[in-house]
Amino acid sequence: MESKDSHNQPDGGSHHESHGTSHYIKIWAILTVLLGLSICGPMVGIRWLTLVTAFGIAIVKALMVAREFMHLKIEKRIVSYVLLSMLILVSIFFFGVAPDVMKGEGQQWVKKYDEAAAEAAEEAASEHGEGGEAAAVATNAEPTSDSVAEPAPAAQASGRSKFSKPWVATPELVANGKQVFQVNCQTCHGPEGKGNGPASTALNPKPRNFTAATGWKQGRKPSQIFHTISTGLGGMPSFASLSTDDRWSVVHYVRTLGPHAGEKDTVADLKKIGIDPSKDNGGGSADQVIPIDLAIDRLALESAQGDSPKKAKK
Amino acid sequence: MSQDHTHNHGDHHQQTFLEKYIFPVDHKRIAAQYLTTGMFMGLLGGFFAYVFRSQQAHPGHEVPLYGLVNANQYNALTTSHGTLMIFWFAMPVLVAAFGNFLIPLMIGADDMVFPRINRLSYQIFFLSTVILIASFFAPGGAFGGGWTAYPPLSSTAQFSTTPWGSTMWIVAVGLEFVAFLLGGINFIVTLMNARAPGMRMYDIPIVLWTIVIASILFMASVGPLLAGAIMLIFDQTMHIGFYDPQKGGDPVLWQHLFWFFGHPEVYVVLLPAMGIVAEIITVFSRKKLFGYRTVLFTMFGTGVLSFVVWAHHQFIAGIDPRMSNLFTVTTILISIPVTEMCFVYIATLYKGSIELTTAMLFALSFLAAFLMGGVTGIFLGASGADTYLHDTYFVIAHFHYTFVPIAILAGLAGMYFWYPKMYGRMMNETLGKIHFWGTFIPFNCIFIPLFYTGAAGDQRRVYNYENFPHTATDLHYLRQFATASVIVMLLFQIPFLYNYFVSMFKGKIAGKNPWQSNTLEWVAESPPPHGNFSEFPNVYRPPYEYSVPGRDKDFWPQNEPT
Amino acid sequence: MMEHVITEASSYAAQIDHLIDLIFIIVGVWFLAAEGLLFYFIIHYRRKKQPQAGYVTGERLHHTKWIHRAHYGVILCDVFILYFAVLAWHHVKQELPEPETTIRIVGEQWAWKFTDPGLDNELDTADDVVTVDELHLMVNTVYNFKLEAKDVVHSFSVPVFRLKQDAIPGRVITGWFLPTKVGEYDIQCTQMCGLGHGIMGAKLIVETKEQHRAWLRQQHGGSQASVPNTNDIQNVSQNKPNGLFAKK
Amino acid sequence: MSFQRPMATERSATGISTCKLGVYWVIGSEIVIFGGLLAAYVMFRLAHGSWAHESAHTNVVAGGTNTLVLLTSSLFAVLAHQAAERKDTESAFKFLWCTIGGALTFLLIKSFEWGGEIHHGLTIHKSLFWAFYYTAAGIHAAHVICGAIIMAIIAADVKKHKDLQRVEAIGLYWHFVDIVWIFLFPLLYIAK
Repeated sequence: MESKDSHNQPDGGSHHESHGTSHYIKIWAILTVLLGLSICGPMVGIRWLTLVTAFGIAIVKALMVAREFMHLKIEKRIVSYVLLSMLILVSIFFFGVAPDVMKGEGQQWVKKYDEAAAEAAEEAASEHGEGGEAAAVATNAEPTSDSVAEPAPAAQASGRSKFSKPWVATPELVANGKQVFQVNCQTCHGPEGKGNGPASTALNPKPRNFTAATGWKQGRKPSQIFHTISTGLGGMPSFASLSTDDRWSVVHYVRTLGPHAGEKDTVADLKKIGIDPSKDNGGGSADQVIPIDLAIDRLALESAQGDSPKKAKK
Repeated sequence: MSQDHTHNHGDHHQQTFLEKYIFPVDHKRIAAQYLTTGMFMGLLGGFFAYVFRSQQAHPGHEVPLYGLVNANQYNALTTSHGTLMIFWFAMPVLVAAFGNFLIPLMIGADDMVFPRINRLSYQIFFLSTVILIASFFAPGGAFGGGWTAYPPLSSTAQFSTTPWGSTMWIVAVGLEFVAFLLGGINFIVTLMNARAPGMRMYDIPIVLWTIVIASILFMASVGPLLAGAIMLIFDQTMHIGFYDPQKGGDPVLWQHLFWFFGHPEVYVVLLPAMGIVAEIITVFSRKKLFGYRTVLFTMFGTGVLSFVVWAHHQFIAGIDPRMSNLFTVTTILISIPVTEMCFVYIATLYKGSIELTTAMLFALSFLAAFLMGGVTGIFLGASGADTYLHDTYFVIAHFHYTFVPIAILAGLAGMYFWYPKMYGRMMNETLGKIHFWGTFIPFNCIFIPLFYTGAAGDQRRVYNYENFPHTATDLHYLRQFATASVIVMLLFQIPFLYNYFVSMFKGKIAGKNPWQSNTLEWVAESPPPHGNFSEFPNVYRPPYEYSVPGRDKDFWPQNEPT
Repeated sequence: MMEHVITEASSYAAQIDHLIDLIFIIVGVWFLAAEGLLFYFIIHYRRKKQPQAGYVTGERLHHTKWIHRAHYGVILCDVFILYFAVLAWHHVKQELPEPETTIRIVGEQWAWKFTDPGLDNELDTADDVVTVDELHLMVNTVYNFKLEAKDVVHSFSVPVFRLKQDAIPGRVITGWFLPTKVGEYDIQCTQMCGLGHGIMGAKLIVETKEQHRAWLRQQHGGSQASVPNTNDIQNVSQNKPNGLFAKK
Repeated sequence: MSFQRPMATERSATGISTCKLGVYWVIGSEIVIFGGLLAAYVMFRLAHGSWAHESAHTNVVAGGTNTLVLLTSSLFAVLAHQAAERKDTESAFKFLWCTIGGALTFLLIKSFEWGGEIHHGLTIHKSLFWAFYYTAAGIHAAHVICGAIIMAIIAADVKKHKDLQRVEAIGLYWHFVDIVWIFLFPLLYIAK
């Protein structure tokens, strides 16, 4: 900050008289030529030359505009210092962050979805027409959980299911359901599904007790439970993020926890949740290989609906 | 940019109520608006603290005045407590309120240079306040992802279960940033350009320096986060995936964007507090500030250093371990300027004649408590120790030992000190002393136990420790003790509020310069009229010329000709 | 001192504790000195005893030299602390010892999933044992862990090990520990991870090699659910809508 | 409500007029905002080789024309400033409107450009490159719009021979917007 104190408003920069209109037009012409160069640069097709013409010229142009048009070259120096220090800060930020964000791996860490992997997946996908299939193949080929970009979910969540009729209980589904339950449900609903999981202490309303036959707000038929899991209910968020199979697995596992065997689905019940039991995969899979955006919108919608009834502070 | 209309300086005194109180351009009114909003939000944040502390002390029990706290609400409350206290309490009170009130008065000007930008800044700030509070009533409840809002939790509704809350939170915070950018530009330009004749660099009171340096720090650090906030909003609303690894984004990017701002932010609030304390201890020990230039340069140094230490918040957050070594060095280095400041302040008391008014008590308690916050910072800045202490209650206690002194102790010190100038009347000293002891003692009772439970393994943001049977279970009585102290501390704010509002009308008339201080704001009437000074003062000397040998009076106002 | 506050159950716990103790002593001394001086001044120079204050600019050397001297002390202590801090950091986070066993730890809302390599001591083979919220370790065995997060950022924290490491979605972070004390401890999640963060704990059971082997066998005898076939691994790894777009 | 400009605004201890100093600080904060965004973009760009193919689909002609348009409008801005210093309000007014014209042309070209790209399915969802492409260019476009509006207001004042010093202020801001685009152009368009 200057310590001199002049109290008359500086007369709008009479020191600019040196520049006539012609001067500015000259600058403008030079800038235009430089622009032309920077556009033609890539046409030569030499990488380093492109970089020079692209960014070298950009810097030159920026400096010219700053010096000649913004008059920084005749402005008080402090202004240039301020703007410069801002630029320095940006570069500090860049070099502080690049080692984590720019690099694909570092000391004792590696990114799972780095460029190479993604391209590999792209290859695989483009070879087999069916994205889902290809992905599944890729994953089976390499079953480690840090495998490439886990394309399998794409297959699953877009309705392409391993099980032909997941809404029909099978031991396999129940076993799978148990594990999914352990991971996603028992923190609230408790290991035996009594609704007494560790989280339940602070939850209000309390989580459902699956061993009881009563109190099922949306019913306890498979389809109804499936609907509850998919859209959420009361304090429970939507679990639409789980694959259809996993959700059905949980349904069947939950039904083994209490006296619910009696409650069976009718065709109508299944139709209500968009499944046509006459077809394999509920007729879903074929038309459910849906465009990305549609799928994501739907998921967003589902989860939003699932959350909406949550109670906030009164 | 803000100016148009006429140039004539007519008298400033025909204003409608609306102009005077609702849409004022007068810097003192805007300061009052910021102060009131800030104090309200502070009390709200204190109430949140009471609620979630109670839930933690007695899990699952009804909390009086609130009711049952479930996990989601607990997260929302802790998150909002952090956000409120830093962005809606500390900054408005320390930077905006004191900045607006003091800068024009202390440099002998009649107002900010851009009064209407100033007004706009408060209006945006108010809007952000409304949005933040509204988010509590939005479907899904308020955002509960921690005040650092790490994605993907904050960027994906289905993970956070607060589709509206998280977006409203980031929008509110973004608007708040914009408000303080506008305010900051105003402060900086005002101090640079509108100084009274004769006021040179080293004649500016420290508190103005600190507020302006803070504004510069804020302006320089918040940019990347603003860009990041836009990206976060896009992630939330359009599922773009800037922070989603599966789409080529990177969650760690946000952590860097946030902390590149977040660490300088600490100094944005620390420096004004330091400045306020400097004013008060010089006045009440009748001493020249020990080494004005030293203080000034250490403050610049702290500001510069604070830009290269941010990743010490991320030592164990998945950044490259090699970077941690770099950042731990810079972090420990920052102890040098900070200790310098503390030493200088203590040295200022040397050979002083100390009068323990309420303001002085708060100012000194700031020093005492902040020392604690400073030294415990060394534990967390040292990467090796941080591997264990990170995200435990030790961290909580540490940064409360910095932020409570900054925002509450120094803030209150400033209010007690400038109250006569703000309202023309004195506050009641007895009530003030009660308030002081009732604030300072419980404050220590809250956080010293938490250092211990933290060291024993308590991690943050857990609403019920019954789920961690092996974690410091035998120390649960300490958690309860801390909670009890919170309640006591909150109760002792009642005498303050009583004192604050009653003294406006009943307090004894202050007169122009009750504390016999040097700086220019005491030249004006109290409270100063619109336009501040009857005739604008000139400055002849530095601000801290107390007890100069060979003078009958022990103070020497800046505007008094030699 | 730290070991009296909380048990040390890993090889490097002691080192970190000593670091913390060291810092505690150093800054403790400084803290007491500063506070002592502050209160001495407040009491000694109060208005009653000292009606007239002195005039000290603090620009002159014979005053500032005291602050300078204090600073040399501070810088010395800083260097001292830094040395040991970086030493501990390097030992805990930077150099990996040769592992006897490698486990996988996956954090997801709101549970920890641990994959023990099983009897053949190799991950991703048929006899891996997957457990949820329960980690069984052999005492005095050098472990490496591959830490992943499925949905949001979690933080794998074992207080008695003095170990804490965030799990970032999209990254595999490798770390190590060497349990030294048999017993049952807490595993915490120390990074805000949503609704269930407060209950995202897990049980850590450090047992002798024999007990561990017995436990593994019993797992194989036991429930089908905990034996993962590759499909199951796929299934539980489908927790994101974004999974849809892995391929584009 | 009536507003008297405070005396403080007239003071100038630094020798830089208050209103210019204000704009310089605004530019300072804008530098960090765009800086943070572009720094993030550059990191991702260097991390993802595939973005080179993506950026091959950008419309260099439109981008180049826009750069020329902005440069020209910058020229008009500085001419307006020069005229304002000569107290020649007529031509200052004229040049200001030429600048606004430049802004409008810029926005027109950009809307056509974006329309075409979105039509070809290159939406913001296509990939992270396009996300950055639309975000960065969008924020810049927002600045262009604000600039144009403010300039229109100032032009009106200039016509009334009022506050001529603000012509220079808005000019400074405009040159900054121009400079930002000078960097966006190679970053988004020509660096293949």
